[in-house]
Amino acid sequence: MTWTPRRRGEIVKRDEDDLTVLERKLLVRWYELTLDRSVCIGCGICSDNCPKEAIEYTPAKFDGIRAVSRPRIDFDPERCVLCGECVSICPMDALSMRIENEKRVPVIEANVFARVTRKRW
Amino acid sequence: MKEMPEELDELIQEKVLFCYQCGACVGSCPTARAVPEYNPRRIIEKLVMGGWKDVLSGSSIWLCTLCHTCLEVCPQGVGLSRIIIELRNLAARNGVAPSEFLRSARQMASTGWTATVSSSVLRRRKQLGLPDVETTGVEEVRKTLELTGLADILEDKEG
Amino acid sequence: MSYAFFPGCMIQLRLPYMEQAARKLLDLLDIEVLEMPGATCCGDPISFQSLGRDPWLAVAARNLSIAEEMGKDVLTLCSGCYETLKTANVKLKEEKPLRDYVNGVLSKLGREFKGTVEVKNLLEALEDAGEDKIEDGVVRPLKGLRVATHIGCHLVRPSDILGFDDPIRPVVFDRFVDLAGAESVPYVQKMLCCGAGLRMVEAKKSARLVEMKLEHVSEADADCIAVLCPFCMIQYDVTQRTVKRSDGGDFRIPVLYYPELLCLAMGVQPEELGLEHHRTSVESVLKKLP
Amino acid sequence: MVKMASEEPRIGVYICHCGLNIAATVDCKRVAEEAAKLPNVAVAKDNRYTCADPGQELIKSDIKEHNLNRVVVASCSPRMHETTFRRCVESAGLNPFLFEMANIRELCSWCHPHQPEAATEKAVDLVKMAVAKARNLKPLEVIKVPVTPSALVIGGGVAGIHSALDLADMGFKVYLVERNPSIGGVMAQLDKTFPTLDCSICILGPKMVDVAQHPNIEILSYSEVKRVEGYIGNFTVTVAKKPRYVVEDKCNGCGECVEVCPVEAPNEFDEGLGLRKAIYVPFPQAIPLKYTIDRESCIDCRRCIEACEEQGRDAIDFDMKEEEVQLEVGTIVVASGYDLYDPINVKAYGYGVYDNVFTAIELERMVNAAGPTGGHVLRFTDRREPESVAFITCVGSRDEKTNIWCSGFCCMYTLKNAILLREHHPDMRIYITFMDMRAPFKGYEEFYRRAREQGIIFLRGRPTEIYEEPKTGNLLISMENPSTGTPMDLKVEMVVLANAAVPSAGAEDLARVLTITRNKSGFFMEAHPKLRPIDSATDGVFFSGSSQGPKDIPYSVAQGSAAASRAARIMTKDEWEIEPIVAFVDAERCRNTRVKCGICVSKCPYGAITAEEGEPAFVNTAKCHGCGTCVADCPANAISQNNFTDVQILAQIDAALEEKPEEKIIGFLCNWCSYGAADLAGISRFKYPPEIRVIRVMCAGRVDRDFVLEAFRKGAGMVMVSGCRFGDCHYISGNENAEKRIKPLFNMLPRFGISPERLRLEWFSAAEAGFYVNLVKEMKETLDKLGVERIREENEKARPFLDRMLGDTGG
Repeated sequence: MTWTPRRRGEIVKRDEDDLTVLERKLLVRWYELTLDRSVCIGCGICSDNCPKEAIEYTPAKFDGIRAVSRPRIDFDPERCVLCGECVSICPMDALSMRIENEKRVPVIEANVFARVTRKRW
Repeated sequence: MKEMPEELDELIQEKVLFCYQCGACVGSCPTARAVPEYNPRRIIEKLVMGGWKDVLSGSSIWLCTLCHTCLEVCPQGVGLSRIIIELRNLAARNGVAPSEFLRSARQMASTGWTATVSSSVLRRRKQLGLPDVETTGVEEVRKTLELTGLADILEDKEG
Repeated sequence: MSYAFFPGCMIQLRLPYMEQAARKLLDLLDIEVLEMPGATCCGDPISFQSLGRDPWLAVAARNLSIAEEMGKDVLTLCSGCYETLKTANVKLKEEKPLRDYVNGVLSKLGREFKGTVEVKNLLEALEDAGEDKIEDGVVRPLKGLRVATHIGCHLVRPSDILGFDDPIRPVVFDRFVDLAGAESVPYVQKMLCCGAGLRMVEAKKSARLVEMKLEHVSEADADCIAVLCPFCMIQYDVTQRTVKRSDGGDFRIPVLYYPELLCLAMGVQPEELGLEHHRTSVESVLKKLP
Repeated sequence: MVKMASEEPRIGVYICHCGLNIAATVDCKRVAEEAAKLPNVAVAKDNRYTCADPGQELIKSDIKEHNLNRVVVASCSPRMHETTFRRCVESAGLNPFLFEMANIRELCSWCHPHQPEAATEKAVDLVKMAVAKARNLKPLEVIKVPVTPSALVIGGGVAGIHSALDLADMGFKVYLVERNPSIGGVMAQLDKTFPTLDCSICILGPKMVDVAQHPNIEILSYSEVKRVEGYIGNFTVTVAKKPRYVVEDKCNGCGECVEVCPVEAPNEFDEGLGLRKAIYVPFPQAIPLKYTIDRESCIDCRRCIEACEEQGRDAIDFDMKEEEVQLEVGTIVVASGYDLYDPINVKAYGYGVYDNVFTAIELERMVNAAGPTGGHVLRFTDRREPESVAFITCVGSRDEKTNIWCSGFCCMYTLKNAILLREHHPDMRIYITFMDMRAPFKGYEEFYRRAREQGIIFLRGRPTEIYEEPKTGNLLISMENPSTGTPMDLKVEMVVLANAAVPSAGAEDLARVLTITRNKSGFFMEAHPKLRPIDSATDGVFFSGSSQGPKDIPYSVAQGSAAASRAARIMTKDEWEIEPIVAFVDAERCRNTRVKCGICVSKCPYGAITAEEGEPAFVNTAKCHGCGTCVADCPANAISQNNFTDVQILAQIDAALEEKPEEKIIGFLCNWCSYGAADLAGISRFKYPPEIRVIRVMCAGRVDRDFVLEAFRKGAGMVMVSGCRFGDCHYISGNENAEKRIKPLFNMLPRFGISPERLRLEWFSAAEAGFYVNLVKEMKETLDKLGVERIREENEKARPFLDRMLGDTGG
């Protein structure tokens, strides 16, 4: 561990094997947004629909017709607000969110959806 | 030493007198952890109270490991570890220095190294394929010590 | 990149296996090291500086003048040498009266301190070589190895002179340990001095500091201690046995020189490093290697 | 004005005995006789007390009888009685600025009691100098500016609230600008207040409501001051209102929008320990109770719009833009408060890495029943109430590596927090580490005793560092054990840091906008630390609360009211008078009409000068403070300062050096510091060599290089230029400009053949009489060492150079 001070409420990203976790710990509430890379197929729908543009999408790289790398998504912890939009629309269930260790998704609970949808194509 | 050396007086005026006696230097002092009688704050306190002779002739200043933690944490910039070095320099010039320190310096004067050379290590170096340790600088080091007056300190003690 | 190489007498004459590992690592990273003809002991920041600051600076300046003649920055391995040479370099560059005095002495030897080179420690040299390069070279990440880093006082303090990393909560060493795929673990009294400076006059009490350190390290479930300085190495590797003998506890915590760890991660075979010369066995670490 | 100037001067000179204060040393009769011989002197008299009624009557009747048009009084310091005599001559129908004083008491009789002859000689010289200046005096008119009876208060904390309420109650219109969505400041965040343990929001809340309901107060929340133009009585202020995306007039604070908002964000008001929604009010008692949308967190779902519409309102507007408003005010009260030092910088204590290390303000939020934990103090790592807590004081305070000042109130709030914890947790082990416990005001020491009574453990010392036990989250505080003198690792379950109070982040910008100064720490600098603690260096701008230095609540409230009364003092008048010692430009001479110059613009510390391209420079007299820096630096001699013109000062120099110049020291002393020190030396009866002849200027910035050279040309033995210490200049930076200008002379003089040690450039405060005395002694020693012969030779050699350089410095 290197010495990395954090602000209260700051969202922290960490990688654990196949999992990428965004974590926000407050004294009163803990949030966890998890991406399971072994499940993610890299469709990028989450990236297109993220209202905060907090998910970066890297398309697959090809050498001719052979894919040399898989498509990939990654989080920007400075932009994410943990609304759960991405979780609600992930077709593969590769994303999950826990609040206080309970499976919960804020946008589903509030029954709202972000207005902004960007198209990659 | 009857009169306080000028350097020490200057040091007290410019640094020592600022000490808050907060003990931040003690909290993480490695020597104080190992040697309960040793208290760096009290060295400063003694200097403030005029006890410089005791400090210079005593053994406590020679216990500091010079880890410089006190220097970094002092809120008043007293710079305790640097003061210790100055005090040691003054004491050494007045013929007070532990034999271990002098031995190490003499070792350097005679071989150019502070570490002792042992044949077994030289052999091991060969085994590992490391280059020979050359010692062509000894003469120059000896001269440096003479020119800077350190040789006198080393000799005094021997005589 | 090439440097004037200053392993220091403690490593050269007491712990050659450290020199061996360092040379291996530098070689792997294409960092060329050149011998310094006529180099001696740096000046020793403890015993020598204590007896006379001016002679100490003069001896250091003499060593620096050799590197200046070579036109190369100095690469030190031992943290003591780093403090001495860097202090002399900074002070003599900054303070003209001091430089005039020292050059007065050096002129009698036909030498001069010009202030034309820099003094670097091993981590600085690695930083300059590029962390990408190291990352690429790590073929056998030390995954799962819990490392308690001990940076060593003279690498980071006094910070106003050395200016390398934070003097109270440094980060660079831990970052490099993580870079080797290992995990640098937090532990209590991480910055506690190894006590080498006390060893000369109070060997027994200095061993008490070693014992304290080992207690905290084992409390943190670390697999080994990583060091950068030969004095810390002697304290933790050799004195650990003294501690054991005097009923202070039997810790058996391996102590590794960082280049040894990184070499292992870069695929160097343990046999090539002379690891058997450690007084405290490093077997448990080797067993954990992937 | 023209008529008076063209008249031949007829000067009356009055030498005061001041009882025996002057007469015991100085032969006043002789001084009067000598004065009578001077050209243009119509009458010269000595009397016992010139400042007493008979003395003043004599002057008045002489003015009529002898048709005097200038008056010189040689008595005490002008800092003492200048105003008295000005009023006296005015009542006799003379313009008050046709009066000049010679200080023969503080600067002469009191300092040279053992050298009566030399003192008399010096008094003659001082009178001669005053007469020379008087001969060149011009009548001046006091400048009057109109006053707008409204005030701007910057900052809505407890200090700003009190300034605003007091001013509004006095009938003035007040604009209260607050950067945050609600007024209330730090006090609104606190749980209880020391030493009475009143609930903080319970006593502040009603005051906030008063502000909201006061007909004379207009709150501009979520707004910042961008620009300030104008001068005392007539400021034009531009305020930027940040978009809160909620129309204030339409929002009634019902809070339906919050219910539907899906996004939670850390609540700043709770220091990031608790949560708020993306649409929020910071706390329930917020004033104004209007919602704000944090667009950083908002996901644009717009459910709030629907919810608001359902309530029959239409308050939410996502297209809102930043808006600028202009305010016309007569005075400004700065109550911008303070920030808390970021404890992450104090790495040794581990804040930000060790989760159970908290700051005091975080603890305040925790112990507050309305706070994120409902009043429970919880560890971060396991949300358990700690069994032991250590409070550490002076975090980032009294430390030369961070901030050297004492933040003043941390000892007290630490005591308060410890007592609050003790009340809720009788079994908790509570420690307070301290370097010095500072509890100096009413009821504070008693409060400290109360903490001791309650079994709180006080450990004297500064912790070196803190380590966290990785497995338990417990904290080990390394510090000296005060009882044994050995290091200890004090194990506690929670640490609370009292982090320093530092200047607020916006202080630098605000200082620039208002042209006010800050001290080395960055807090705003008052006009005088003792006697004008509320006034800024800019007339019409006042300080309230912690923006001027850390203050607790009672002190902030007192200062808030004080600032209101200082501001009202101006606004109760229709017009405000300004001293006419200002600078003015001779449009004919100004270079700016021909080439781009603007040196004066860059030198003016108050932004009082403008120089449009092709136009002569123009001094806004209402903004000018009369330091004279621009005058001295003008390359074309186009600027002059009323009552301190080149002609007047050169006349003083020449008069002083008429006889035996090489034995004399000419001293240019600034009115505020060095002249003050010279006065103090007199009052303290310090003795020093009488060779010095002092010329008073308002600021060292006024001292032209030519003045020094002219003194040497006229044969002076030594010259001193002095002013306030750096950072203390009463004109912000006049002394720095003086240094830039005078310092090169040390290299220049040797080239003319003049020893550089004959010039001294020194900075000292009005309190440093000893410094001044030693300086004069040193200069006298130098003078003696060089010897009259050598000085004469040097001057002889330099004269051709100086003649050529100075040419016709007639002003």
